[in-house]
Amino acid sequence: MTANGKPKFAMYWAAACGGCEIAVLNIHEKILDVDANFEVVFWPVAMDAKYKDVEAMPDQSITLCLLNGAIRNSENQHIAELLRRKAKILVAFGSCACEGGFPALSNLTTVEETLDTAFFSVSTDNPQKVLPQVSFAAAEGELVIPHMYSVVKSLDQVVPVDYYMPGCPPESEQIAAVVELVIKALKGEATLPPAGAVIGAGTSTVCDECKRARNEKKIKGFTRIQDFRPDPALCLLEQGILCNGPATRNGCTARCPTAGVPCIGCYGPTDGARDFGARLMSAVASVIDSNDPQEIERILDGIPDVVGSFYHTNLAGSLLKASKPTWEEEQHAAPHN
Amino acid sequence: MTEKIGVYICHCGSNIAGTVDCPEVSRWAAEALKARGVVVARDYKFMCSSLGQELIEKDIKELGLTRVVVGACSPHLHEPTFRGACGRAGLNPYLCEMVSLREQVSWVHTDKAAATAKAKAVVSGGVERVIHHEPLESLRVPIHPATLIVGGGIAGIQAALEIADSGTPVYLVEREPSIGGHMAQFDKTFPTLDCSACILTPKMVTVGAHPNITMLTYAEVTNVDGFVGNFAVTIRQKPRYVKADLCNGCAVCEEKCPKKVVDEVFEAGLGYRKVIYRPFAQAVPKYPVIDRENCTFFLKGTCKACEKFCPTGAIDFEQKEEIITIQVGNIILATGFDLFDARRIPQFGLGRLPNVFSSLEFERLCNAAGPTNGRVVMRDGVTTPRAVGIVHCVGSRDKHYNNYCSSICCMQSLKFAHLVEERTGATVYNFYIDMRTPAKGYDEFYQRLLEEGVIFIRGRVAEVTDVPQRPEEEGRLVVQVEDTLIGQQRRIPLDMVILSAGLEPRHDAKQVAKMFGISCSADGWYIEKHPKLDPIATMTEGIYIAGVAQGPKDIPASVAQGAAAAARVMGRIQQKEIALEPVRASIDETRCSGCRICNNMCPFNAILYHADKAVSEVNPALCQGCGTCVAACPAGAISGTVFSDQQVLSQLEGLLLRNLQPATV
Amino acid sequence: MKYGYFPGCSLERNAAAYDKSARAVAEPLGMEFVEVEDWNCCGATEYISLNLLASYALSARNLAQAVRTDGLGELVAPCSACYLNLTKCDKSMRESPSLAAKVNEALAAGGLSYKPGSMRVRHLLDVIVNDIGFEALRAKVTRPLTGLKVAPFYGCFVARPGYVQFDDTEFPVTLDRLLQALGAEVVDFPLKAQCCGGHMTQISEGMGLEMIRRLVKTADDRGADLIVTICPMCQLNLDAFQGAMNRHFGLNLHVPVLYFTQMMGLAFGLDQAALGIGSELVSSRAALAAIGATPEGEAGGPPKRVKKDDKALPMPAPLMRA
Amino acid sequence: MTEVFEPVIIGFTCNWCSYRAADLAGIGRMKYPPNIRLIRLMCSGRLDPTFVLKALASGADGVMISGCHPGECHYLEQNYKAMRRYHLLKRMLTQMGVEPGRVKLVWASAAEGARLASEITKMVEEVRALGPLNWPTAGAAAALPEKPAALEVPA
Repeated sequence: MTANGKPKFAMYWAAACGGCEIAVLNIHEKILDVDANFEVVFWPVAMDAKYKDVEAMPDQSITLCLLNGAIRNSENQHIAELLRRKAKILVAFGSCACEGGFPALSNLTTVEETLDTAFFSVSTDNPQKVLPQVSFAAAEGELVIPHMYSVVKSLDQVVPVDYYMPGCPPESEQIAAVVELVIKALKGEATLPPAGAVIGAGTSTVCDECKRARNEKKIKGFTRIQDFRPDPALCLLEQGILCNGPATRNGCTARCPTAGVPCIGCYGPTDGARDFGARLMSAVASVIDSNDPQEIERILDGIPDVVGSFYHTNLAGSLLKASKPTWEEEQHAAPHN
Repeated sequence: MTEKIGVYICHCGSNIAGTVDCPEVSRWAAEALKARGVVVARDYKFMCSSLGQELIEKDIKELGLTRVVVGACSPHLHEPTFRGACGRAGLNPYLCEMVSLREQVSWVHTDKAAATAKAKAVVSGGVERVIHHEPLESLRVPIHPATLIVGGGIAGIQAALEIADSGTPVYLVEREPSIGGHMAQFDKTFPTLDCSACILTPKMVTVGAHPNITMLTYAEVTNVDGFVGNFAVTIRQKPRYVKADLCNGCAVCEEKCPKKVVDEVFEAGLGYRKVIYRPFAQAVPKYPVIDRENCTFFLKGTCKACEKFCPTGAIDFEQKEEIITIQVGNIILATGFDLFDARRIPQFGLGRLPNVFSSLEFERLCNAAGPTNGRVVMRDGVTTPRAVGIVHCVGSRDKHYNNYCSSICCMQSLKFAHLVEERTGATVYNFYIDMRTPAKGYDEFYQRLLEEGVIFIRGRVAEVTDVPQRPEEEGRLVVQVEDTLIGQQRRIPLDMVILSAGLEPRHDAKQVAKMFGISCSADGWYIEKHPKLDPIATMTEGIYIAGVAQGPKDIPASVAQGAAAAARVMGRIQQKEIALEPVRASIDETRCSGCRICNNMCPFNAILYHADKAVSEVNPALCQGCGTCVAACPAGAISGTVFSDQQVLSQLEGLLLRNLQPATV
Repeated sequence: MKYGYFPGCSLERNAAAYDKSARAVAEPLGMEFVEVEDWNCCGATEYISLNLLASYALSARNLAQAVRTDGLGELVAPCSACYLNLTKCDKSMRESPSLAAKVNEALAAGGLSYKPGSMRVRHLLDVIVNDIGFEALRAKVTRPLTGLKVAPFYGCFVARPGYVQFDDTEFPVTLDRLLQALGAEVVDFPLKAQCCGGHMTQISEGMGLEMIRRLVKTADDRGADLIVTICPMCQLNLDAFQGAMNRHFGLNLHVPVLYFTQMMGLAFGLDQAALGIGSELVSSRAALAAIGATPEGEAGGPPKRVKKDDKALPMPAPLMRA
Repeated sequence: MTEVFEPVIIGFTCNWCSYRAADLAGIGRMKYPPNIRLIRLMCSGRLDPTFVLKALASGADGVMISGCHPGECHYLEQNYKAMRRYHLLKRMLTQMGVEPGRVKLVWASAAEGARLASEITKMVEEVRALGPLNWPTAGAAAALPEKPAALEVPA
């Protein structure tokens, strides 16, 4: 308990884009409530702090910790474990922390391939062909950077998590609501949902909040929004656009479909689904309008990247999690991990 | 772990114990699966015996079991038995899971160690699954008292009469203008040689006059909805152009009709009929039909001779086809057979050589009411043959056509031989592969023909030709055959050849089967529920099969099957309602977002979409429990009883032994 | 369409007309024949019964050469005997690896080898009927064979169960349909798949001539102006020995025997000389005069059976006609 | 290593055809390797790709999906849905680097016990040749605290 008697708040950014942080700031004046009700002890994006300060804190001393980003390297895991020790309530915040998010799509490739793309492909001007090493013997002594994992993991795959708050990023309204709830709970005016619950989201799927007209579905072919002008009032899936809405937990007010782009499933599966992509595949395949193997194959050719399309933000949370080669690399890397 | 699970391993004598170490399996279950809630595991010689069942009941009562797993034969055999045992002991029957250790383990594997290991996995799968079972009540469906019988042949007629006599309504649908089927085309029936018409027509008349039978002839079923107890059947009544209520069956119209066409159906193409016609004199119903394709009035707009001469003004050229919808509780399919088209074997000459006849042609030829009034003559209509050959197994027992034995051809051929001999005194040759005369009085008939001097040549006929090689063959037919009893090629000069063609499934049997939701064997015959113990029921509740549609058989067998099917249906109607497996899907409204992906998943239209609430709902009355929508729902909002995600996924863990503590594998 | 082409000995000598006409009709139908380099005799009809391995080696060598000549994978043999021998060889080698090994051992002597199944052997009739098709044929017909009554004669080589797939082996019909497509009237010829006698005339003359008599007599009885064949052996027997047969039985039959490719050429309006017509011994001039004599429409379809009187019973229409 | 690898294959069967085919194989005492363990569904249309992924992720080396022949579904047309899902699932698995031979769709009517037995034998050998899949089941969620962390309300 601190001098000002306020419960402590922490937020951390693992393998992520930073969007989650912005989303928190996006709650506008509610951010003042956060400040009014919490003492922010650790929030690298917002204020300066050192890991050792956190290590110095007594265990369980942080009341609420929002951790966003996937676990991509040894540092991510180290801090996740640290904050788990220090925090009472650890929230997997955003798609990456919940199910790996976009970073987890690299579970389709090995670290070698990933580094190769990052440092040697056209995207990087690297004439000396420099590739960062895990350790470097400098005059001052050995410098070490975090060790990169082959398989990107979700937060709950390295530490126990109390709550999941999905979204890429989570909707600011939802964040505000959650913050309010926690504050109420602190005042004993509300009770928190059971551990392991998904907070800041609904129980059905995006279609619930989508205004587009829906009919019985029959898909004769898949296409993409850049290829034609979709009917603005009609369900995108019915127009052959692979919209993840039907399988995705609601709570985002169907922003993407409303704006005319297909849902990418960032709010993850509903309680009824164990594997987001499998569910979505089952549903989408079921409404393919053909009983002829050749024609079915032809129709499926319209989905060039199956895993990318059905596990856009959920691969780490899926049953298989990573491709066979990636797992093999991970297992060989395992010992010195 | 809150459940108390009992595991029971059956030896089935040595059937299972011979390959699976049953005591070891139960010992293992008690130990390794203790943590999963197994409180008792026993093995016993015959679990299905009353003693075995008592074992289970006793444990349920004394140990307070809340779940039961039985490892024995296939659930398709004894699931009801063990569910019954649980029920008697006060445990909801659906909290019992049966796993197959016999059909799917001991009988198909040889290595005892491996089989025992698999048995353990299978039991462990059952245990994990049963934990997630929920108490269920079987669905009770009322049985509509009316019955639909498709096909007015002898099997259908028999079934119709049996049921109608028991006092419940019957709809008898027949494609042709009259009931009677193939039997009405025959002259004599083997082996007794009693006149086919004489024994059939009385039954036909009774059907026509029966207060409980609604006859729909010249009509076809076009659609079937619903399920056992309550089918909604759509029937297309083709226009007869004759008013049934006015026609008195005097047949003047038939007499006066100026146009004659070859009768391809009843006369098997051997005789002619008028364009307004009854297939045969004793047709039931008595009123005729106008064959629109050939009617001069419909073709040219003039004639109307029938109308002019009809004393009761029953002719109605305006008549339109009618769509009738009926509700029935049970359906019997007695759709019969098509005769194998012997023209498909060109070297036998049917269609090329005038004096080669198909068996059905010959039936008409020797029929007293046929085109020649029963005179056995050659195609010219006058000449009496001096030598006649009968070829058996035409299109049967032949890998080019049908592998099966058509079962009636031998007896039919013997009957032909007798009739030819009796009516023409001609020399008769039978060319056969094997002589098959298994039923009552059949072989005696064969003996009789041997005494009558009919010649039997054992061998497959190579060809029937009109190309002579020797003077005595000039201008005659010649059968080239290998006589396998003397081991020689022979050429037999003949005047007439009869091809004893086999029986084939109706050309549209597959579509019909699909419409009624049953399936056909590779040969195309309707598949019965069990080849020995349930030859008249099908996999689809409420649909029964009778007669040749189920497989080649003779008249007595067809009659027996018709009656058997009727008895089964009557039993059902007596019970008034039927218990069905409560395997059903249901949608959790709070989780359904109305995405409508499931909407066209259901072939039984059990899923309806409520636009107002924007949610879908499953109608349990129509749901057949296939679970396709459950798997298709992207939100996981649809759950299926007995085969829930939880149950299947847990069984998986069990089968893969992921449930053992600590996790092995 | 491109095919490997195996003429075989006969087509270089007695059946030169067959070779000529085959190549002549190939062109308008857009078929290109690539003749197998340095091919040899297929072993003809008897050899296989004398020395199995040697005769298979002979055929296998041709197959190996065919593979070497062109990678087409499809080899057309107009001669039914060659067709059957090559097919048999490939099939037997496929079914018996030990035989294949022995045969390849023999081929190795000539620096060759043949992988069973790598060459699909096809009869010219098969290719024309199934690859080109009747529609394409009809389209090429400029002078329909209307009014010409022909007896289609397949011979026994293309009626061997287990070896021949392109037609019914009991009662083939492809040639019937082809001739109908050309406008000819096909008579019901029940002996169409029987043996022509092969070399029987050299072994037992009486028997050989009897077999020929049956065929020619039946064709004549059925009112055929011509017998149309697809096999040099059949043509040779029915044509070259027709005179001897007539003398032997004191008959005076005159039924010319032509190849189906010659009939096609005629229908396509090609010049008779270019088709080798006239090289047959039983002259076809008189018969061919009939072409175009009768007006359109009368020809084609099965002969109508006249009812003797109103007592006659109707009979089923034949199935196997086009 | 000298000892032969014994794969574990999970077979999903349809109550009306392939499960009965399996029974028939038993009744006919046809032999096939004990490496397959069957799960009964009411229809191949019930097959949720999740089941297949779960099997592979839980230690199975292969999965056989079996149902009635196209056009012969007991529920009229549901096996077509299974077929559509299978085609999509195969593409996903290929992308995940799972060998095609590990997941198979087999049609077997109630009468085809022999066919099912031989298909199973074939598949066991194929998967044996592919070797163990042993998909790492790492990352299973760690145990959570029994109840939500009690909040200490500041005085």
